[in-house]
Amino acid sequence: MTYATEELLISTIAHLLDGLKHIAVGVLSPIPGSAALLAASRSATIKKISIIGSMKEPYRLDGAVDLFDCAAQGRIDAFFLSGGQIDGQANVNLTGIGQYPNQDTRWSGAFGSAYLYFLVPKVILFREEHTRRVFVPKVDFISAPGTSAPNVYRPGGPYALVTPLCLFSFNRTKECFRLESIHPGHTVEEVRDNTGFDFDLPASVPETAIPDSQTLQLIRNEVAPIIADPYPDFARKIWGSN
Amino acid sequence: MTYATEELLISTIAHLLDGLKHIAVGVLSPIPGSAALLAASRSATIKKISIIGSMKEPYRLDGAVDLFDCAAQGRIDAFFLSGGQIDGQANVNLTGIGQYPNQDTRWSGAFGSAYLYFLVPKVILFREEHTRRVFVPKVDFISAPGTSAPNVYRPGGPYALVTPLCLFSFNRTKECFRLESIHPGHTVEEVRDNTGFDFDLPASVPETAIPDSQTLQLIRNEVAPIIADPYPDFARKIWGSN
Amino acid sequence: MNETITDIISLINQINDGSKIAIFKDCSVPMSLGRGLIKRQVRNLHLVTVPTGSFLPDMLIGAGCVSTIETAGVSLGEFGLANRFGSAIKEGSVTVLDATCPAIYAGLQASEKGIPFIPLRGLIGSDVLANRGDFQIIDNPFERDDPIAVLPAIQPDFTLFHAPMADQAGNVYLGRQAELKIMAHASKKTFVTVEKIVDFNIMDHEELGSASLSHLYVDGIAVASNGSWPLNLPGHYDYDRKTMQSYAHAAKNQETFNSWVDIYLGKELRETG
Amino acid sequence: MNETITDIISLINQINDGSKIAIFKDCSVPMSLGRGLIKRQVRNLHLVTVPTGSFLPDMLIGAGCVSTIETAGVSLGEFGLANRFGSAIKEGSVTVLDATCPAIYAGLQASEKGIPFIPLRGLIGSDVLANRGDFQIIDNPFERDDPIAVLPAIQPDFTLFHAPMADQAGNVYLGRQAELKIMAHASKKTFVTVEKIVDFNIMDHEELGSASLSHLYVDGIAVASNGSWPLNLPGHYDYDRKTMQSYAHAAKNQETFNSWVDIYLGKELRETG
Repeated sequence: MTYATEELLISTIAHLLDGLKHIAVGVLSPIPGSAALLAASRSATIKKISIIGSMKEPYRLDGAVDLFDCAAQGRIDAFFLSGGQIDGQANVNLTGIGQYPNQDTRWSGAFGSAYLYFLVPKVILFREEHTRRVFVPKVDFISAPGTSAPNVYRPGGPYALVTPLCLFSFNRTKECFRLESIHPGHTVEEVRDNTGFDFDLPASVPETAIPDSQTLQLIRNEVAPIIADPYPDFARKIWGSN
Repeated sequence: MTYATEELLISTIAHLLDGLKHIAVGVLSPIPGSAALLAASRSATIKKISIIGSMKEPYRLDGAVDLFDCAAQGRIDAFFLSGGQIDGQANVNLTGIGQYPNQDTRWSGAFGSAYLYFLVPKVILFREEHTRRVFVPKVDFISAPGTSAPNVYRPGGPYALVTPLCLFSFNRTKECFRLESIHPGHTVEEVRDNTGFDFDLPASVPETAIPDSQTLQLIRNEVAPIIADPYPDFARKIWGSN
Repeated sequence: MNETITDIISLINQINDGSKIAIFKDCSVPMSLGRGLIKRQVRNLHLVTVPTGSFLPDMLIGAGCVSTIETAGVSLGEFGLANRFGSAIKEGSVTVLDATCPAIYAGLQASEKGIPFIPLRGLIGSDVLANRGDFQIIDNPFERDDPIAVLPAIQPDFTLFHAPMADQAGNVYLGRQAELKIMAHASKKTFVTVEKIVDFNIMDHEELGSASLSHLYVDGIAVASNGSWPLNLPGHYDYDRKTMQSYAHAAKNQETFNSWVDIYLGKELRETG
Repeated sequence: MNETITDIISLINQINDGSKIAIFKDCSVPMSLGRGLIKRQVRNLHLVTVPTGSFLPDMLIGAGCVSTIETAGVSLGEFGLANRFGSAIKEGSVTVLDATCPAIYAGLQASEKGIPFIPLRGLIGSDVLANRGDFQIIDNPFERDDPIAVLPAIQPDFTLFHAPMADQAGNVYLGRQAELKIMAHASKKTFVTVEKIVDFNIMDHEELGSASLSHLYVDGIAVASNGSWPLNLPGHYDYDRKTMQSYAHAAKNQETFNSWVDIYLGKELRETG
């Protein structure tokens, strides 16, 4: 079966969520949201998917304060972060480019990152653009640090980085990314050329598993109709009319 | 018009509440509750009477946490406290008699006193028993202190003490009570004989004003039907069937 | 069927000796669960009354289930002193951690927020603070010469309460008792008894939803009809004053308390067993 | 008639230059009040977005009403960057106090509880913390070698929001937006616009009551039909995406922003008189 790139990304992220209980998804995150729904559709362990901004049960949160408290209570197992810049120590910049505070380009701001990145055990970094503009040697502004000193309370942190080219894991002890798999049609050289930081490169890098037909069925039949509620444009683009 | 002792106490306390905005009344407090309602029935400034435990609007609180937060926000102007023991520095003991913790007589505990006594500007002490057993030289246990060191944040504190014999005010600077008026039929000697602590005694002590007929009308027609909801037994005892 | 929905016996069997248990003050009180703990002769409970307690703490203490009680006060209200509580304190058979109401709430709110401590005004100069080795006074880091009390977070092992209804997903309608949310959020586990289980999703209901606890915080639900008896459930049933009065009278000493509880549990056994 | 119930002009006239104003993120946004502030040319507002902001903060900044913004982020969401915000920061015409979402909530909750500060996990090592002179790191007094951030309470002068309804007593039904309670409790004053004023007491209604704000915290109420337009009011009306899109496009530079606002306010003037 043929699949869209988005479906590969959904499938790749979903594998990272197996065996968890509660996955929370931020705003403007159709692919992570779809991945969480896919994981839930085939995993008995997943008790709740919280989609921030969704007004529909069972994806709604009790309130915004609740999400953050819930994370601090240890009740959120995975969350997604993106970044205008991400560096090799998994530092994330959501704030802007240039000298703070009067930055040349100001993005939104840290949102919940400076908190959730510390508290959610598996934070999955996801970015749909894989370029040296995004993956920089050192971020201009650390909205949320990838690693912390040993005495800093930090049950959570970066777990993986998913891009349209590949999947990285993050080694918290070594404080660096490791290339885990390359998506079909892409190469190590392409990843290296488009990544501004060094990463661990195993002798042989496997190809990312493509979604099998059962997975694609689940995505198209189970996930698509649900994700179309918060993300109608996304669903229309990938799966046509729903 | 003849009046019950309780009506005199209600009227006396109500005078202390004139000009306030928000008065909160604790559990098991029919006389303070009636006084607050009487004050509200004739004062334009009173915006809210909160009767803890009342499930009826407009006397209900949003929740128990709300009461304490509200006090800390400076939004409660007056509250009532009682005490198994009260001493001359206005220290209140709601916890028990004897050596703590294995006291000979254990009462309930401090409830909100160790907090509200600090934060509510006018705390009115009220006790229906005026004896040396209650009004002691020094309380066995300070559930809530009457006064604090100057560097302790304390916008609130004791304002008056009302008993079946008399009305005291409290001078926070001198840290002592002052006899303000004696209820009809009682004497300075009686107050002194039944009070275990020293207090300021003016050369001449006025008699407490008795409730006039308009006040009694208000108490019986406006206050009694409302207070009968949380306190049916009290209302029946004072005003008969309602 | 959601696996959190079970029966009352299996909830009680999960509550081990030594557990730290939070119960709400004077409504939503899980009397059925309490009777179950007494029957099972659970021991060494650390009871946290939120923030005060009445019949249930007194009863659990009288039945020998409690070794520590953290409370802003225990009283039978208009029915008088909590005599089993008072007697246990006098004898030293129960350790009391005296608090003040907002300190209990603040400790739970700290646990809810996942912060290790929280500051609170008041308290300084009281014997309540003086006797709490686990409370401290620090300098407000934002203001000179401003001492302030700081309290450690309170994280119960279990919050237990009774509520009007739950749904099949495990969401629980609380009504006005918003404090129950704080308790559940602050606790490792929450067990709830309910009058009934409804067929619709409570969270989907615009008006009920905002007064409900998400299934995310609910670890066990059992139906217990009249589960707050002889206390009340607001909007559902009133206090059974006659039974409360009879308890208050019996609890004045240990022997009459024992007989009363025997009858009370016997009645229960006949009715539910 | 309760004196807190008034008209929108009199609310706006009470909000002076330099006020610290809290507004909620992306629903219940008081767009009518915001337009009023722009029309009155209020200046030097210290805006607190709770915890983030979208159209209204961008619009107020573009109109020159704001000197400081305390925020976890400003964005037009699917409509892109908040360009008036970004441009003001680049020019230095607005001071930004960058925060993270739970830090804004925690600061407001500290004010709600009347405590001068509150600890919060996370933050340490971020440039967010490094650039906030008013945040500190202290040692957790209950644990060795456990640094933790402490944040000062946030007390706005005004909380402004739009809600579905109020009653004659001044109680306001909020629906799901429980955070609005925290904001009102934390603020010196709260002004609310509503779609309608109802004849019954909202607090007396079992199900509405628990999702409502007591009149005790409400200092002014005015009816503003479609008061969140072009944003949404959940359960009442949806976003006006066309208008939002047109704003996002116009706000890319100051000149087109100015024209857009002129038309927008002009339309408003014609419609509301």
